[in-house]
This record gives sequence, structure tokens and C-alpha cells, in this order.
Amino acid sequence: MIRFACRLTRPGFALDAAFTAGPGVTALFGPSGSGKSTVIRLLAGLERPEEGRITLGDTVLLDTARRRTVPPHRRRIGLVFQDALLLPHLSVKANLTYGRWFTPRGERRIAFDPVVEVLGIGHLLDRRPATLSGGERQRVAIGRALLASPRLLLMDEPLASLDQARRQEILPFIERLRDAFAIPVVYVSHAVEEVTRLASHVVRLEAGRVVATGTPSEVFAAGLDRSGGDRFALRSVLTARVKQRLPDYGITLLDHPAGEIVVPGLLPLGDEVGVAIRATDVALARGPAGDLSTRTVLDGTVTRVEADASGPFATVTVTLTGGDVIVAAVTRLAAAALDLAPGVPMKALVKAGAIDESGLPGAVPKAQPG
Amino acid sequence: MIRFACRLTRPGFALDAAFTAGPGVTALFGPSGSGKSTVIRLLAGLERPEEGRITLGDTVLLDTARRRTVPPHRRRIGLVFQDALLLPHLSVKANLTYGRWFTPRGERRIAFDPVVEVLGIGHLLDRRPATLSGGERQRVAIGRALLASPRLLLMDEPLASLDQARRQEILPFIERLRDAFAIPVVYVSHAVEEVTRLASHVVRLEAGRVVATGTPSEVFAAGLDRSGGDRFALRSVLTARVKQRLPDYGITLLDHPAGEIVVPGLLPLGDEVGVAIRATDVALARGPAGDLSTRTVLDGTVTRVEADASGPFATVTVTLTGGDVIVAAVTRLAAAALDLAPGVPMKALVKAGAIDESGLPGAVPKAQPG
Amino acid sequence: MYALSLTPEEWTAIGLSLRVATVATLASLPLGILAALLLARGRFPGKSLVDALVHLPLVLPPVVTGYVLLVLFGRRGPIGAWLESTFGIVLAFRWTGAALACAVMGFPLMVRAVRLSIEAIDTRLGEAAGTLGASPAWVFLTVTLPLALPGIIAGAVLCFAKALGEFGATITFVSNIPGETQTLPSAIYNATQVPGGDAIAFRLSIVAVIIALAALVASEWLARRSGNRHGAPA
Amino acid sequence: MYALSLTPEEWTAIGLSLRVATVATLASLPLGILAALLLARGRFPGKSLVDALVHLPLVLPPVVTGYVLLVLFGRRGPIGAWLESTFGIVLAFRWTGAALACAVMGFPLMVRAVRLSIEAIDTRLGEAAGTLGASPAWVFLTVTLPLALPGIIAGAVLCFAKALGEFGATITFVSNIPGETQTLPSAIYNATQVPGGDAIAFRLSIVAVIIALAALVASEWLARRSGNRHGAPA
Amino acid sequence: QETRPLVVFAAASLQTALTAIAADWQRETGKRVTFSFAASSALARQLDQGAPADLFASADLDWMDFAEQRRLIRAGTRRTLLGNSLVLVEPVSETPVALAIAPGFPLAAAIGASRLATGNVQSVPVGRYAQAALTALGVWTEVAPRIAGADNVRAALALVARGEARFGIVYATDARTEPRVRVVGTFPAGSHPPIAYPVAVTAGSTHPDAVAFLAYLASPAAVRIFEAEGFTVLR
Ligand SMILES: Nc1ncnc2c1ncn2[C@@H]1O[C@H](COP(=O)(O)OP(=O)(O)OP(=O)(O)O)[C@@H](O)[C@H]1O
Ligand SMILES: Nc1ncnc2c1ncn2[C@@H]1O[C@H](COP(=O)(O)OP(=O)(O)OP(=O)(O)O)[C@@H](O)[C@H]1O
Ligand code: MOO
Ligand SMILES: [Mg+2]
Ligand SMILES: [Mg+2]
Repeated sequence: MIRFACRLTRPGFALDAAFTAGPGVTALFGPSGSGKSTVIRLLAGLERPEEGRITLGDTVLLDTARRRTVPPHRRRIGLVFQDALLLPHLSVKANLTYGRWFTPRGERRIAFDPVVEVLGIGHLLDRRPATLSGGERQRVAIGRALLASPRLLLMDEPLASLDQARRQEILPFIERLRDAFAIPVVYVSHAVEEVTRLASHVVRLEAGRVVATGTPSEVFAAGLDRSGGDRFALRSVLTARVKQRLPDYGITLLDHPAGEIVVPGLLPLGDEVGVAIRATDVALARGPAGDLSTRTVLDGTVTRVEADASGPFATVTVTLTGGDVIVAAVTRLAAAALDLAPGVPMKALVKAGAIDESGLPGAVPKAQPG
Repeated sequence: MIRFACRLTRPGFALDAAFTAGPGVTALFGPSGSGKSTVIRLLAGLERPEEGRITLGDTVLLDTARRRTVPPHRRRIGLVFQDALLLPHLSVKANLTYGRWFTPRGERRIAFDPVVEVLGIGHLLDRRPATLSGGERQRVAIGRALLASPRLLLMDEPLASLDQARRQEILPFIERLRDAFAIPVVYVSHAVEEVTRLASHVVRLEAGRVVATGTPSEVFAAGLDRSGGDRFALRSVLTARVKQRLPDYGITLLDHPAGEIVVPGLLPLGDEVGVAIRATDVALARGPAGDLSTRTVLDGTVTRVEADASGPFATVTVTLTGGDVIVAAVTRLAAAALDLAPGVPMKALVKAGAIDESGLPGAVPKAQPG
Repeated sequence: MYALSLTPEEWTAIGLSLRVATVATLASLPLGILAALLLARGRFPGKSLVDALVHLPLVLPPVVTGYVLLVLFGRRGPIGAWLESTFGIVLAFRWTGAALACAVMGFPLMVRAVRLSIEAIDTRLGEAAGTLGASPAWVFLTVTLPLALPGIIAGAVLCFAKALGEFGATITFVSNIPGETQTLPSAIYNATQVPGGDAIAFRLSIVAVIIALAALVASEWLARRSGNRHGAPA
Repeated sequence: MYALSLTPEEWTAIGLSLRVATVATLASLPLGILAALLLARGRFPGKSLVDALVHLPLVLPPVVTGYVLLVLFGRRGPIGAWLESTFGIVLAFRWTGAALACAVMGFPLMVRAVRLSIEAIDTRLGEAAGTLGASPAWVFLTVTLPLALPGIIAGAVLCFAKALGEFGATITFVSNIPGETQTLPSAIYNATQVPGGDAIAFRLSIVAVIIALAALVASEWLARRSGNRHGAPA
Repeated sequence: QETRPLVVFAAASLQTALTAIAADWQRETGKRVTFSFAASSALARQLDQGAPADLFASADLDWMDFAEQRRLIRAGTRRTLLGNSLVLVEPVSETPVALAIAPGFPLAAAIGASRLATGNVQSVPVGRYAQAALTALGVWTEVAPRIAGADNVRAALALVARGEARFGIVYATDARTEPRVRVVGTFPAGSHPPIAYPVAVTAGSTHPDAVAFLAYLASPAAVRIFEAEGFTVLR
């Protein structure tokens, strides 16, 4: 459990933010310059606030009122910097193992080989950082932070410079860390997909202030006005239980009170999972849907229609059987044609292809942390 | 017209790539470490190949056979580096105007104020680069390259560290450059959306070699096997003509032989536009579709079904009336249930919400280059 | 302070030393920066030799350096004669000669400092400037030079301080003519050569230290003003 | 070469000078690095004074420095007497004293070079190491020190070269005793004081230059080996 | 038996003569002598700080007085061994000047815009003697602005030898070693204080041969060497 509350002023910028973050991944989300990196630096102890208190579990990391502060190297908080910051005089290998020296032997929970394998940096071990490509550098930085076996991992846009395929490999690995080692992660990203896949908790910053906190679905399903006008950032998260695995087709059927949900990948039977669904991936059907490739059809009732007067879209909130809420972004034209209004029964259609399996907890990672 | 052909060897890495790029935006796409930045550096003249020839229009920039090379500062090629590389001793303003000194007066085609406004860096002008956030730095780097009014603009993952909202603002601006000033752009990005929105031409690199070139739809609609196994990277591009604008709803109807396409935003009447559609956003219907929020329903015939044996998905190619091709990623279960096979008549459903209007040429940008 | 009340000749020596040190520092800066650039970035045969040449005044006893200067730059020396006949510049027995001696003695210190700073500059910044249209000369002026400022300031301070203390080469080259070539260190040396001169030597040493301190404080201020280019958060 | 055939005394002086220069350089390195660190990163009152103190040997004529050393570290001097009674270390009129004199004279050069290099290090690299668990002392050892290596090497070379040429302070402090305190520059000085000694002085100067050249080449090699940390493409 | 060599601190200008004499002494007695040649000022101060010297040979009386006042030399051992004379020299490259050293002689005019090199008149003995001589001859005020003061005789000599200075005032001993200078004339002995090189056994010396070597410096063999160098040996 992280409790963060800090005030810090810079010419032209003031941070005044407080939030708590539980176990799992907490996403820091917000526009460029909103103070995300500053919060990360405060957590790591690299910045001193004018006033503030930060606790991690039972440990008070900072308490300006009592003039207490734990120096960065005693916090055992890993940090993946926005710009890698590899030690230029050390080989990649030495960079990776640097933190191990300082990790008490008993707490070296993360093994070298699997990390190197997942990050795909085995062939770079003898190189100097200056000869790495941008993405290679960032992968080494991630490995370096992991291999110090931190108690909390801070990641500042770690995957921004990586290709989709590599991201898809690293994301489940971060989840493994979160789950298998119970290392909490604070994660800065501009990619809504990443955030919804990883995070159980989102803190949205704007101009140094916390403007929203909550689960990804609470924050991202909050309507176009609250999502910064970006319909691609709107998400809902449905909670469902694994009912049946179809290994032949590589998919899993989930049981949800409003209907069956088809997701790619094979999840452990009986598990309860949260499925993140982008509002732009949800279609609505008033009557029967027809003979569609879309298999997931959920029953519910429209509870809210927010039309963005100036834009082409409306955000339609459908409360599903069982109480879960799903948000759809549809054109205002479609909203009018379907007569969408609160109280109208409605089917929500979700393409399995649009659900990202790497966001699902049981997804099989390519390698396992040691 | 850029003609590029270079060979360059480094310990553990060899680049041997040739491609041509026309006007407009050419995307360099490929996994981390595949040589994208190296190609960019070769184009800018910052790296000398062992053997190679590069021409830009009529100008020979490099010809190792004839021992000719134009030094970087005479190439008038702008470069946005992967890691900003702002001049640390100069203010943001001085960084932005640095290139102007060296631009012949008559060729200063890009005005200061609109660039600063679009990039949202007006409040930073007096600051030093060291005090900027990661995204702020990158925006200044973009502005700096633009304001030198280059003949060719190279951008190495320029938007990776920016939030979605900012991206949406900058992307149309880059298009304006491309269109209004006819500045060709070579663009490195891992974001397929960006690439399909911007690029008329994609060069896909792998391990230093060109593995595919063509239009985004050719490269990204090439099937799961050729797209690196990433179904989110699959795109199709349909060509349609603007038929009707519905200002009340903020949408435009396009005329396509296979049916009407609904896209967000108001496009100029009569224009022919290319609409990029992700394979994961296409649903298929065998019979009539029900009363759906999805308005775009296109008629066609299945011409190909590629099942990814190990994964959950199949790539279904539907040839639409009129000859355009659209690719859909559906679960293999759905493919089986719908009896998908070459020759089967099929309807393709595309949600308007999933079409990114910033990829459409007529989209109204927030500011205009001067 | 009574103890520091100085005689007119001492004031003259102080004024002269300030002039000599300032001229030596400023005049050797351009060449020093050039040499540093060459050694830091250049690749040419005989680089080690140039490097050794630059270090020579450090390695040789000052008396030897002074003698070499005398042989080369005296009125009868090849360079000295040429300078006199061509430009009418006379160095022998002039304060300008003292400045030359100090510049030569301070040169290795200056070059090293500037060179270190140049070597610490990320060459990719120059590349970035190049893509914006700056020719190598402009890159040097607008990127390398300002970023090497810490080294240039440090080099200038070292050269200035050395010039305040340099005595062996100076007296050998231009001898000790009050009002013309008798600098502060020569005056101090003179005082040490007579029994009972310690008090005078001490007093003049204090003056030298005060001047050096002022130069140091000024340089630190300059360095700070020129901007902290590292270590800021982001 | 016949011209360079040296007398046994000259060989002794060369050997002694090598020993003195090496010991002076190595022994002053730790203190020099510490002082550089303090001046580069420290914030404390009186920093300017420490800075001035470090520069003192540069500013004062070497004779004065030598005399101050003689007064402080001589057998009758407060520090000299204490060193002798406590540790049995005698500096006066020993080669160790010559090493001390050279170390003191080279100190400002060393400190400046190291300081410049330390100041050029991005402090965020130290922060990165800190988040990996390295305490400030470890950061110093594993980050600051290796990254300051170019400056440390440069500082050591300057100190070594200076020690090869230092004469004023040495001869004033420990005199000019063959086999004990007669270093190469003292021998050169002696040669200049006898009629027809120019040839000897020249010969010995060549030796000094050759040694310095070897040291320079070695240092450049070392610097290159320690890795180019800038300017690589990516 | 004492095997430690005898240590002699001597003014640099005595280097050639003393080295030759010590070689003879070693040949005769098998005993070694070590010298430290430096400026008299430095050596005197070093004695004051407990330098391990057995003999001190100064190039002027002042620093020997300094040593004596501080009881750095053994009482009764001090003796003024050598004398020297002061000469006016010019480079051989110049046409010989016709100048007779006499009261009021036109030295300043002969120097013209050039310089007269000698030791520094405030601190270097040869300079002080030169000032005294020129004052006694009544030409000091005219000549003073043209004086270039070197920090030792050999540096002054070098200025003349290289033709940088039109004239120089140096010791006779130095003038005869430099082929590139010509002696214009010798200053009358009475025009300046006697040029003297005093020697003494140091107070701290325990070396049994100190006194013997001091005596040897006055031996006929030593005298021959001194005189060959141009010194006048005082008895
Ligand atoms: N030394 C400073 N002086 C003034 N403002 C500063 C300084 N350092 C940082 N800032 C400002 O603080 C704000 C927050 O910076 P921070 O790096 O936390 O942003 P961020 O949310 O991480 O942005 P990005 O997504 O672009 O990385 C920025 O507007 C930045 O310009
Ligand atoms: N000096 C060098 N020595 C050896 N290999 C090098 C050197 N410089 C670059 N490389 C390698 O060249 C390859 C291409 O690098 P480049 O920077 O062009 O990749 P990229 O496609 O831009 O990757 P990214 O998306 O991660 O930025 C990388 O594998 C890199 O490790
Ligand atoms: O270089 Mo010195 O040591 O000033 O005489
Ligand atoms: Mg940031
Ligand atoms: Mg790259």
C-alpha cells in the first residue's frame, strides 16, 4: 500500500497531489507536463517536496513534518527512467547486474536468464550502452530495474519506444512480477491499452493535480468529457468467470450474467477475470444481432446517453444484466437512428479480436521470472 | 523522390537496404534494433555507409562509387531524433530558431507562431531544455526541425512520448506539412495507427533488410504471417468518394461501390479519400445484419481465409464489390461457425467510431502552418 | 592594513603583473582552444607529438623554457627578428615578452582544461546542429564553444593563476626591469634573495593570493551564470 | 646515440625523478580526487577559500612555495617535527620531500582536471545508481570515479609532467643533493650554471621530454581503453 | 670510521671549481664529497631548518652573516676563501667598443637603446656589486634605466652572449668561460665592496673530515684550480 501526498513548486509548475495505491499496478496517466515523472521521482526519493508524506506498506519513506526521509538507495524502489539512463561506462551485462550487488542475498527473487530472454537482450550483453538502439536501451533499463528485485517498481513510459510485438511480450512479464512476486508497480504511460491491461488502479494527473482516481473502468468509462475528449481512451472493465476453454480454437468462454464473453487465449478454469473493452470496440444492437462473426452479445439497458455536441460521437452507457456497466462510442447519427435513450433495452456486441489477451491475467507468458 | 540504397556493417549488425520513397509520408517500420534509426542517420548524412547511393529529387546526396557526399548541413534535411538532443545551453526559443539562421531567407516557409501553438510549447520558450518533461522536450525537437524549413523531414519516433490528445493534434499538422508544403517525410514509428494515418508508403525493416514495401494496406493487410503475428497491425485501406456531409451529426458519408461508409468529421465534397481500417475493427455478417449501431455495411465475397494454426484468430480477406479488399480478424471459432471459405458472399461491418478521423486528409487541423 | 602598505614600486609590479597575466590569458585563449579542439577531435599523424609539444613548458624546468624563448624570440632569435622586422613587435625586455613567457607556461594547463571539456561534449549535439544547417565552423561556434565554457573558464583561470606565479621563464627571457618586466613574482623572488626580505615577500604573496582569489570567485560566478547544463530533473 | 650517452649521476637523477614524479602523482591522487569532488559537488561555506588554497602553489612563485614547505615540513617545522616523532617520516632533504614538493606543485593541475570531469557527469546517472541500491559512497566508486576517468588521467599526466619539470620549490625545500634530492630538473639547472653546460642541459631536457612523451602516450592509450562514452551513434 | 660522504652546500657559481677539487681530494684520500649547488639564499635558509650539511660555501657575505647570526656555523671556522673581480663584457658579434672604465665614462651612451645585463641589483650579488661600482664611477643614474637584472650571473651572461644586451657586468670568472663575449674592461677593485666567497663548517656537522676538507680548499692543488677558473684566492 502506497500513500502519497506531496506539494512541490517550480517556476511555472506546481504539484499538489495525493493518492493511495494498493498492490498490483497503479497507472499514472495524464498529458505531457502534468507531473507524472515528478511524482515518480518523489516516490524514488530523487526529489524533495516542500511538504509531503510518502509511505510504502509500514515504512515511512518521507515525512516532512517529522523531518524524516529515507534516502533513495535504502528505499529499494526500482525505477525505469523515461530516458533509460544506462551507465555509459559499463557493459550491458554490468548494467543489468549492477543492482544485484546491493540487494541482500535472500531478496534476490528475480533470476537473470529469464529476464534477459523476455527482453530479448541476450545478444547485447557485451555491448556498451552507446551502441544500442533506442528500444534496446529501454529494454536494458527495464531489466536493470527488475534485477534489483525491488519492493516497488516505478516505470516511466517504459514501452514507449518498443514495437507492438515486443510490448506484447513484456507486458505479461510485468504482470507476472506483479502477481508472482507481489511487487507493486507504478506505471506511467500514454497508451490507454497498456494502462487498462495492466493497471488495477489509475491516477489521472492534470497540471500537477489529481483529477481522477479509480479503477481503469471508472476513470476511462467516465464519459468523453472526463476522458479528455478522446473516445479511444474510453474503457469499460467487465468481471466474468472462466467457464470453458476451447483449446482447439485457442479461446476461452467467460460466464457473465449478461451473456457469454469470448476472449482469445486459454485462461485457468474458474478464475475471475476483468476484461477491458474499448468503447470504440462496442457495437449496439436493438433487436437480434443477425448472423455475425461477433460472438459476444450482452444484454442490458441503456442508462445514459452523453452526446458530445460538437463532435460526431455519443457515449452510451449500458447497464448490463448483473450490474456491470459497459460504454459504447457510437455516432450521434446511429444513436438517433436506434432511438437510444435511458431505459431502452439494448444488446452490446464485442468482437473477440478487439480484446487484448495480454491484458488477461492468465495469459501464458513467453518466459517466467525466476 | 528519395532513392536509398546502402550497405553498412557493424559488429553483430549489418544493414543492407534499398528502397525508394515518393512524396508524402514514408513510414519506416520494424522491430527494435532492425536499423530504422541507422537508415535515418544515413539519410541525414550522419553515418557513412561502406557502399551506397542516396538521391533526393535531382540531388545526389551520396554516391560512394563516385566518392561524392553532401555534408549534413548542406542537405537541408530536418531530423527529429529519437532522444530529442536539444542544445542544452540554449533556451527553448533559441533551440527552435536555431535552424532559421541557416535557412536562406526565401525558403523560410514555416512560421514560428503556428508551430509553437500546435505543439503547445508557448509557455516554455524561456526555459532551458534540462527543465522540460520528456514530452515537452520531444515537442520542442519537432518544432526545431520544422522551423528550419527542410526539404525532407526525418522523424524518429517523434510522438512516442506524447499523450493521445497531443498526438491527435500534431498528426494533422504533420499532414499539413506534407500536403501544403509538399515536404516529404520519412517517419519511424511503432504505432501502426500513426503509420496508416500518415504514410502513403511503408518500408518494413527486419534485421537490417527491407522485408516489405508498399502502401500501408499492402504491407499491413498482408496477412498475419507477414505482419509479424500482430493482428492489431493489420489494416486495409478503402478508396471512396465524399458523397454527403451531415454537419448536424459531424459525420461524412462516403460512396464506395460496396456500400456507404460513415466516417467522423466533415470532409470536402467530391474528394477521393483513403480510409484505413484495422482488421480487428471489422465484423463479418453472413446474412442481413440486425438493427445495429454500426452503419457501414459493405458487400463482398470471401477470397481467402488464413487461419493462424496456433493462435485464436483467422485473417479473412473479403473482396468488396468494386475490387477493394478488406481484411477482418475473427476468431477461428467464428470462422467455423459462419462457414467462412473462399467464394462465400459476406458483409463487412465497420464501426464509424473505430475510424480515426485524423487519418483522413480533410480533417480540420487545430492550427495551420504559416 | 598597515602591514600591506605597499611601496610605489610594488604597486607598479602589481599593476604590471595584472596586465601581463590578463594579456597572457586572453591572447593564448584562441590558440589554446584551437589546440584543444585539435587534440580532442582531430585525427592526424603526429598527434602525440603536438600533444608533447603543448606539454613541453610543464616538463622543462622554467629556466630552460625561458632560455628557449630567449633563443627563439629574442631580437636576434629567428622568430623575434622576424616579428620585429615585419610587425615591429619587440618582445625582448618588454612586458609583452613577460606576457609571452606566462602564456607559454600556462598553455599546457589551458589546453588540457579546454580539451577535457570538449571531450565531454556529446558529439551528437553537433550532429543535431548540423542537420539544422550549421556548418562545422558554426557548430564549433554555437555548440562546442559554449558547451566547453566550463573548461575554457577553468583553463583561463589556471593560466591566469600560473601567470601570477610564473617567474623562472619570465626572468630568464626578459630579465627583471622594474616598471617593464618586473612582475609580482619577480619582486617576491627578489625579496627572498636578501636576508630579512621575508616580510616583504610575505606581503607581496598575500597580494598575489588576493588577486588570484578574486579571479577565482569571478570565474566561479561566470561559470554559474553560464548555466547549469546537467543534473536538472526531468 | 652518442649525444645522449649519460653519466652515472645523470642516470641517478633520471631514476630519482621518475620515482619522485610517480610517487608524487600516485600519492596526491586520492586527495586530489577528494578535493575535486568537494569543489565540484560540495556546498559549504568557505568553498572559495578551499579553492584558493588549492590554487596557491600555482599563484605563488615556486621559491615561496618551497620556502613555506621548508618552514612547515622541515625537521624543525611544526608538521615535519610531528611527522618524524609520530611516524618516523622524514621529508626534509629526502627524496620523499622532493615528492611532496612536486605533489604540492602539481596539485592544482590535478584537482582542476578531475573537477572538470566530475562536473561534466550527468548527476542523473548517480540517481539511477541510487535507485538500484548504491549508497552515495558506492555511487562515487562505481559511477563518478570511472566516469571521471578522463579527468583523472589528465590530472595525473599533468601532475607527472609538472613533477618532471618542477625545480624551484624542490630545490628550495630539499636542496639539490645528488642521489637523494637531485632530480632531473635540478640537474638541468646545475648544467645551466656551469660554462658549456648547455649541451648537458639540452641532453637532459631531451630525456625529460622523452619520459613525458611516454607518459602521454600511455595516458592516451589508457583513456582510449577506458572506453569512449560519447558520440556513438544510436 | 665515517663512511657517509661529506656534504657541502655551495653557491652554484662555485660548481666547476669545487667539483674538480673534490675529485682530487677523493683521489688523494679516498673520501667522497657530495655537493648541493643552489642559490646561497636557499642554502642558508635550509641550514636554518636543520639541513644535513657539513660545509657551507656562500657566494656573498650577507648570507654567511645570516648563518653566523643564527649560529648555523661552527664558531671560528668561517674564512673568506676567494675573491673575484667585476668586468664589463660585450658580445663578440658587436664591433668592439672603445670604452675605458673610469669615473664618468660614457657607458649610458654606449648602451643606447639596448640594455646592460647583470644580476638583479636588489637581490643578486653581482648586481649589487655592479650598482656599487657604477655609483662609485658616477654613472649609475644614467645607466640605471637600462639595467636588465637577471636572477643569476649565468643568465646575465647568456643575454650578452646572445647579443640581446649590448653590455653586461659579470664576474671575471664567468666572462672567461663564455667565448661569445669579450671583456671590455675590469672595474677597479676599489669601486665596489670586495667580492668574497666565505666558507665555514656548519654548527650541526659531526663529520670528522669537515675541517680537513675546509683546509684542503686552501691547499696548493685547490688554489691552482680556483685560479685557473679566474678566482683570486685570498690568504
Ligand atoms: N526545473 C524546472 N523548472 C521549471 N519547471 C520544471 C522544472 N522541472 C520540471 N518542470 C516542469 O514540471 C512539469 C512536470 O514535469 P514532469 O516531468 O513531471 O511531466 P510529465 O508528466 O512526466 O510529462 P511527460 O509526459 O512529458 O514526460 C513540466 O511542465 C515541466 O516543464
Ligand atoms: N556501434 C555499434 N556497434 C554494434 N552495433 C551497433 C552499433 N550501433 C548500433 N548498433 C546496432 O545496430 C542495430 C540497429 O540500430 P538502430 O538504432 O538503427 O535500430 P532501430 O531500428 O532504430 O531500433 P529502435 O526501434 O530500438 O530504436 C541495433 O541492433 C544496434 O544494436
Ligand atoms: O613551473 Mo615553476 O615550477 O613555476 O618554477
Ligand atoms: Mg515524464
Ligand atoms: Mg531507433
